[in-house]
Amino acid sequence: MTTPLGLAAVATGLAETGRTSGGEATLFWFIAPVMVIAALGLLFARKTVHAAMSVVLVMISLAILYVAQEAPFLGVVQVIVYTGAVMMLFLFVLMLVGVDSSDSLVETIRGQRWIGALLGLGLGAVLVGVVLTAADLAPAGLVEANADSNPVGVARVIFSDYVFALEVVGTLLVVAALGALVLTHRQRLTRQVGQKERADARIAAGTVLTPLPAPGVYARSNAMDVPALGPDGRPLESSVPRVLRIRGQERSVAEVHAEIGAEGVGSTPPERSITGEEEVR
Amino acid sequence: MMTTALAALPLEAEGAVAAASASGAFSVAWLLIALPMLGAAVLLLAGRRSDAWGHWLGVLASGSAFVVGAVLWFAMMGLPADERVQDLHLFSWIPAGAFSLDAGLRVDPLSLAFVLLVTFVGTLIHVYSVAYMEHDTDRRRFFAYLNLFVAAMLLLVLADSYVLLFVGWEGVGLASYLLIGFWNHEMPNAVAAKKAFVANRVGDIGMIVAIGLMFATFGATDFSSVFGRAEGAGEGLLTATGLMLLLAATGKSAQFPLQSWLGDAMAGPTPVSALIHAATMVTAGVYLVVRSAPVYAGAPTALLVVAIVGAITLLFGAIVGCAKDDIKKTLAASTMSQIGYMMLAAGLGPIGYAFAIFHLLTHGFFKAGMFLGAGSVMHGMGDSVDMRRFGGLSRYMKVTWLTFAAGWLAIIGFPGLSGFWSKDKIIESAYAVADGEGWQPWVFGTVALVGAGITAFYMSRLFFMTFHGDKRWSDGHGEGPADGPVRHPHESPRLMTVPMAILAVGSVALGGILAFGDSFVTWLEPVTGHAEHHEPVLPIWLIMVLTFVLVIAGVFLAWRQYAAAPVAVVPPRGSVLTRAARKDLYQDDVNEALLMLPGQYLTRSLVYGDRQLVDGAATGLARVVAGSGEIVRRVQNGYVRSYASTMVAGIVALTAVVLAFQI
Amino acid sequence: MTPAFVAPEIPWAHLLPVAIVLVAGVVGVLVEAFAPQRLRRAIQLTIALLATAGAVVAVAALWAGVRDTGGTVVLGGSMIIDGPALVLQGVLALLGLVSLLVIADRTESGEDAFAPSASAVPGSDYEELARRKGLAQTEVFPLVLFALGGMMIFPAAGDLLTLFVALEVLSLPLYLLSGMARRRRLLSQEASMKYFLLGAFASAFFLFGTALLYGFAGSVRLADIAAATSTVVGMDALLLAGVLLLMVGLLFKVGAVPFHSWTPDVYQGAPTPITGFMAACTKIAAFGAILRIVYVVVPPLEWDVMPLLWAIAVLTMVVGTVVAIVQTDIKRMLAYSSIAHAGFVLVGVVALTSSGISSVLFYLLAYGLSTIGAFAIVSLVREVNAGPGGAVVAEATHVSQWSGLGQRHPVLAASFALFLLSFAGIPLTAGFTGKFAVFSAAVEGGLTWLAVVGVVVSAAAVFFYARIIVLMFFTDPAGTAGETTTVVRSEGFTTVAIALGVIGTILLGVLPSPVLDLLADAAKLIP
Amino acid sequence: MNLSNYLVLAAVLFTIGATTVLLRRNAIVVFMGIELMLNATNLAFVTFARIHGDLTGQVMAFFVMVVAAAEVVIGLAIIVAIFRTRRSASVDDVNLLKS
Repeated sequence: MTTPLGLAAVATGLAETGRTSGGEATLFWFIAPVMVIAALGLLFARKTVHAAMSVVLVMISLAILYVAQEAPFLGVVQVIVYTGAVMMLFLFVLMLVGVDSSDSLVETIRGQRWIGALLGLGLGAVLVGVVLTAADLAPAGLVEANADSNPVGVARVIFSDYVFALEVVGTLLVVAALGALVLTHRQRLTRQVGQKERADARIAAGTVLTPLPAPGVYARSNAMDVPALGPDGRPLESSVPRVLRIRGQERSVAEVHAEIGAEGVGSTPPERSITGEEEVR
Repeated sequence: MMTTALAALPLEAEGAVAAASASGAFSVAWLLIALPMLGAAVLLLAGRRSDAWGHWLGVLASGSAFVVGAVLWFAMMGLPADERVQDLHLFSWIPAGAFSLDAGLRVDPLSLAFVLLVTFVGTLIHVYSVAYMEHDTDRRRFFAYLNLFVAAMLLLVLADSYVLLFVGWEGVGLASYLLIGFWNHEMPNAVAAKKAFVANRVGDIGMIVAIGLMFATFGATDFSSVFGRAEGAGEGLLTATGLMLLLAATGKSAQFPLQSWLGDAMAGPTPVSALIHAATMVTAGVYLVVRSAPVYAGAPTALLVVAIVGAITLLFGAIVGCAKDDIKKTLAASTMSQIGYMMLAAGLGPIGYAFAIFHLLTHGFFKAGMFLGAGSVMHGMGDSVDMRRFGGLSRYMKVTWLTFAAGWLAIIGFPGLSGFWSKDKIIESAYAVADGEGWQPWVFGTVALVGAGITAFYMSRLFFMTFHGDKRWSDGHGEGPADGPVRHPHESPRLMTVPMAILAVGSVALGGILAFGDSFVTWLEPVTGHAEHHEPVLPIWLIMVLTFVLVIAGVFLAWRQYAAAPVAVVPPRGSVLTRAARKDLYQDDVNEALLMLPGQYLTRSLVYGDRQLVDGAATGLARVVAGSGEIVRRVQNGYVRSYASTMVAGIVALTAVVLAFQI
Repeated sequence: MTPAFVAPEIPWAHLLPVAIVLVAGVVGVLVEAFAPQRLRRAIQLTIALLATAGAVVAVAALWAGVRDTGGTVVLGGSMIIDGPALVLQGVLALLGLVSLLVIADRTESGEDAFAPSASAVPGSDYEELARRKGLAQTEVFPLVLFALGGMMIFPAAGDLLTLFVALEVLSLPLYLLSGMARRRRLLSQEASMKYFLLGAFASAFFLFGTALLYGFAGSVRLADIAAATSTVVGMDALLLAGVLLLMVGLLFKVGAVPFHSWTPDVYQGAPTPITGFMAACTKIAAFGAILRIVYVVVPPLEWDVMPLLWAIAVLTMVVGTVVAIVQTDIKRMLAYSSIAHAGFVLVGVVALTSSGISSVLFYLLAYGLSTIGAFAIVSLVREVNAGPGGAVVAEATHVSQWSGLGQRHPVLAASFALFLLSFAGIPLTAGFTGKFAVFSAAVEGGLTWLAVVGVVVSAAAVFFYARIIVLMFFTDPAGTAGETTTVVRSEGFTTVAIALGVIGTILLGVLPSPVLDLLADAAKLIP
Repeated sequence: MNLSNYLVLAAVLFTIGATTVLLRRNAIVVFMGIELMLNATNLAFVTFARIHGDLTGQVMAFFVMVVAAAEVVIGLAIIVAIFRTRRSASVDDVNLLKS
């Protein structure tokens, strides 16, 4: 309760109900250009995230303007609902779709850019022309209506005159929840596979259960691309990383031998000489 | 020149009779439609169970409708002439605001004449079909469709408003497709049904637009209101309405330029050709024009167009008829030509209306008779329709030959027979049109006169080729040419010959009876109004002599070529005209070029962006079509942004317009 | 201090039709959460059918009172239960019931028109598994009920706030439902996205119009705005632009040109039963709101706004008809035809007479019945995979695939032909009566020229409807080796819906007078 | 300062939002444009409420926020569903349905 009241106090400070104070004018002329520029970001930003952030800016500015216009309740709701919920939802989806996605600048529909710009200008001209006719209206101000504080005033109107709309909006929210569920929720159709089942399946498949052996390490050749030798002295193909094998970058033991040459006989020579001709396992 | 029709206006006023509310016998007029409709419903719903007796139920339904019609006729005879237009209100159909639409029937001399024709000829054809369709497993369904047709046709002629008439109009169309396509497992029949469908749709558009125009002009579509208010309406609107009605009539009556479907429609069973494509449905266009007389009274230009269309079709059909070797198609061409006569007569205005209907009635008899005769010949000749393989049948099918001869003499206008009375009157009236001034009487009169001569030629050709001359078929016992197909011609059963005989009697006598003391013209006066007699530009005796000479000449030519001389079984190449006539004077090609091709191009180009069209568009029309297709594609390109742009453009335009007017 | 808050009285009796449907929707959601899976469909279907039937009954129960008193304003003006509103609510509930039959129906292989799991990626293993397990997205039923509830509020809404909320309540479920087709899921998802983006775009304009009207009148109640039109001076621009933007939002919903471009795409992509539901019911609801605004708010502005509506009506009729002629997809063709019908209804709307209201109500009923029936038939005509015993797959929507249908399935094809004839306005069908009613209302309202344009356009429209009929009855099937098009057998709900459509179309064509009389009684809007 | 300045600001923001729909191809950005339009409308409502001394405008704005929240949920769900299918969030890529 305190916050809206406090905001209401700010509001009354800015606006002398109906007529605007100098403070409000300053605020407006500071914030309006910012809003328009931010909104234009929606039109011109290459990256979707930038567009989203500029919309957030517009929405927060709007909240400030609401407070200035004797609507502190709406100001709060604007921040909570729009900036807090709606735009966050947008950002979530952006993350899902790929945060760095950006529009290609090549226009696919011939002439669409000019048509769009022209229509936008036309629409703007018409709408501005229309609202300017309201310039002669004498503002009545909301002092009387906000006498019991703004939230109470709004609540009175909502719960008396528009209670039916409120009830119907309830079903709208149900629809929204149901809709999101329908389009995103996937029922589990197969039995859930637990750790035990996974382990059993692995054993049943008969593959290697332990970690794979490390690649070969020799005194003169310490490399990932040479297979290790098994206890029986044969090279273990699986010890070389799969990537190297696929790329064809592994070396055979024989190649290493050839490289090492005669000096390659270590202090503890192998019990059997390794020729490199052994069958690969 | 145009003044005649206008001068006839006051005649309308004094001649035509205002409608009275139906009472007494006339209040059961709805039975006329209900009985055959009930028959159709029972036959369709009962299904196979009614196979055994269904056809007789169909005959009964049609016959009882005739009885009702006869009763009404007697009742009307008992009324003075000025009470003979009876309106029967059935129910309030669409009570919408200030304009309401009622369903009602109008029983008057005109509709009653049609009722008697339709039910009488219809019943005979039903009887005939019992035998003709005996071996068809779906005979019951066939009778259901026949009954449906009779009901729809009666609705068409009895309706008291254009909207209800349109219902009947569509109904006969529907029944006609069902019957043409009755054997629709055979492809050509389905194609024929399709052709008839398309031609009729073009006509329907005329009908819909005409109804819309009437509705917009008079605020009503029932005959009483429309005719009552037609006098006060502007000529332009009436002309437009008249032309649209004519378009409808050309579609239904196979008149130029929508005539092409009739020949192909002969693919249906022969009784259908007799009932629908000779006696009844195709005359609906003539009925429409005559019924709309008060509209045409204020639209002389439209009336003139009616006459021109009639004249063109008259010659067109006659020329085509000379070259066809298919007996049914020849008869179809002849039908086209004869309806051209009726249309011409209707186009002459008040002096011709009565004769149009007169000829329509006599034609209904003799043409139906000849179609049934043709069916009988086909029945005896293994369903063959090639006249070049007929010949000498008079010995084998005596009754058919005799009845056909009656029809033949009637149609060529042999003095004393039905056709003579009705056709000569039309020729006379054509020479008398427009007060006998200007080019009209000479042109229309001469066309009608020449048409009579050609009619005599091609009908005699048909008659001689079929019943006389050499046998061009083999009887399997060494008689006739060895290469000919083996046939066993035999007379048809009673059920078929009796209806033919009755129609033959009508062909001989009906004209004389109706012409006696101008009784039919007087009978129709409450509807068509009294027409002053106009002197033809030629003396009447001269016209009669000329007609007779031309007819005799036509018959003689045909006799020399097709009865006295051998007929080639393979059609000779023939002259340019013959070849053109065989191909229906290239009407299909013309239609294709005029109607089908642009349609195909339209579809193709708009949907697939036909390269050919875009690249090598030859005509301006094609370019326009291609252009609009391009626009459609560009706007409906599947891009959300473009759609949004359309919306914003609309919004900006709307708002800007409003604001502009505000300032 | 203002006096203590007094809770408003909620007149449940008058809200009953709407309340039944919305509460049933909520119950449906609970069923989703708690009922075992195999029972869900049966329970959902029962609830949905009972709810719509109950709404029809509730409307009937309210009818006598409304006819005698002319209607009531409830909730301080939020809802106006008058003749047109009640009639439209009844029609919507009835057509909703018929639509639900089509939506619920399953083929003999147990597949309905919706994806077994809408969240599955099209073509994925998961989707295939879901299909084989016979999953069903039974959330469809509550979603349809919510949409229907929103639609039923729409024609009765007495203030712009309620109207806006109702607009969203009817739209959001439809956006979702459009994307849930079982077959051709890419198209379906695309339809959903297009519908959503353009719909939200249009409702933003609607909202801005509301703001302008609020700025003009200081209230969002229609009655107050109407009153202000005569008292407030000097701010006509606000009023006019407000009304126009408001109308844009509504005209978007009915698919009037130039706000129509979404219609063909969405109608084509959405699951066919949903297309039928949308085409019929959304249009009815939106026209209900348009009637209220045009007849209550606009009259003082007649000469400013009406000419624009005339132009839109003409454009809509012409564009809908002309473009329909060149379509090759049956659903697209029906979509353009529905655009043309929106134009015809607009002709009745702009008449500004009481017979205009009743004619529009009648037209909507007639059109709705035929439309649901037509789309129901489309949902039954399917493609068959090549080869012997080929599986039945997606709907055969290309018109060439319909050739020869009349020879193999005469009853079905005849029903479709009947609906087409009704669309074309051939006498003895409901469509004719409807066209007659709107055109005569236009003539009565002094708009003879508009009626003439309407007649000419509908005459041209006959051609493309006839084309389909010719194709079905007089053309040989396109495929050579075996059938490639078949009519799928189903549980029979669709058949019931089609039969209802056929009966309604004929009855409203042959004996429309009882209905027309009833509507004439109802044609009075409370300002 | 005249209150119509707020209204002009609202109109400008609304226009920018609408133009975004016409020009941008990323469905999420387009959707944000629509949200901007709704926000602009709210500003107009609040300003008119102040002009008329009537809280209905603020109530309208409140309802718009709630409705917008619901709409965002549905809209983003649809966009995500499409993204999962096509791996693209461009509105131009959903272009199978056309004449």
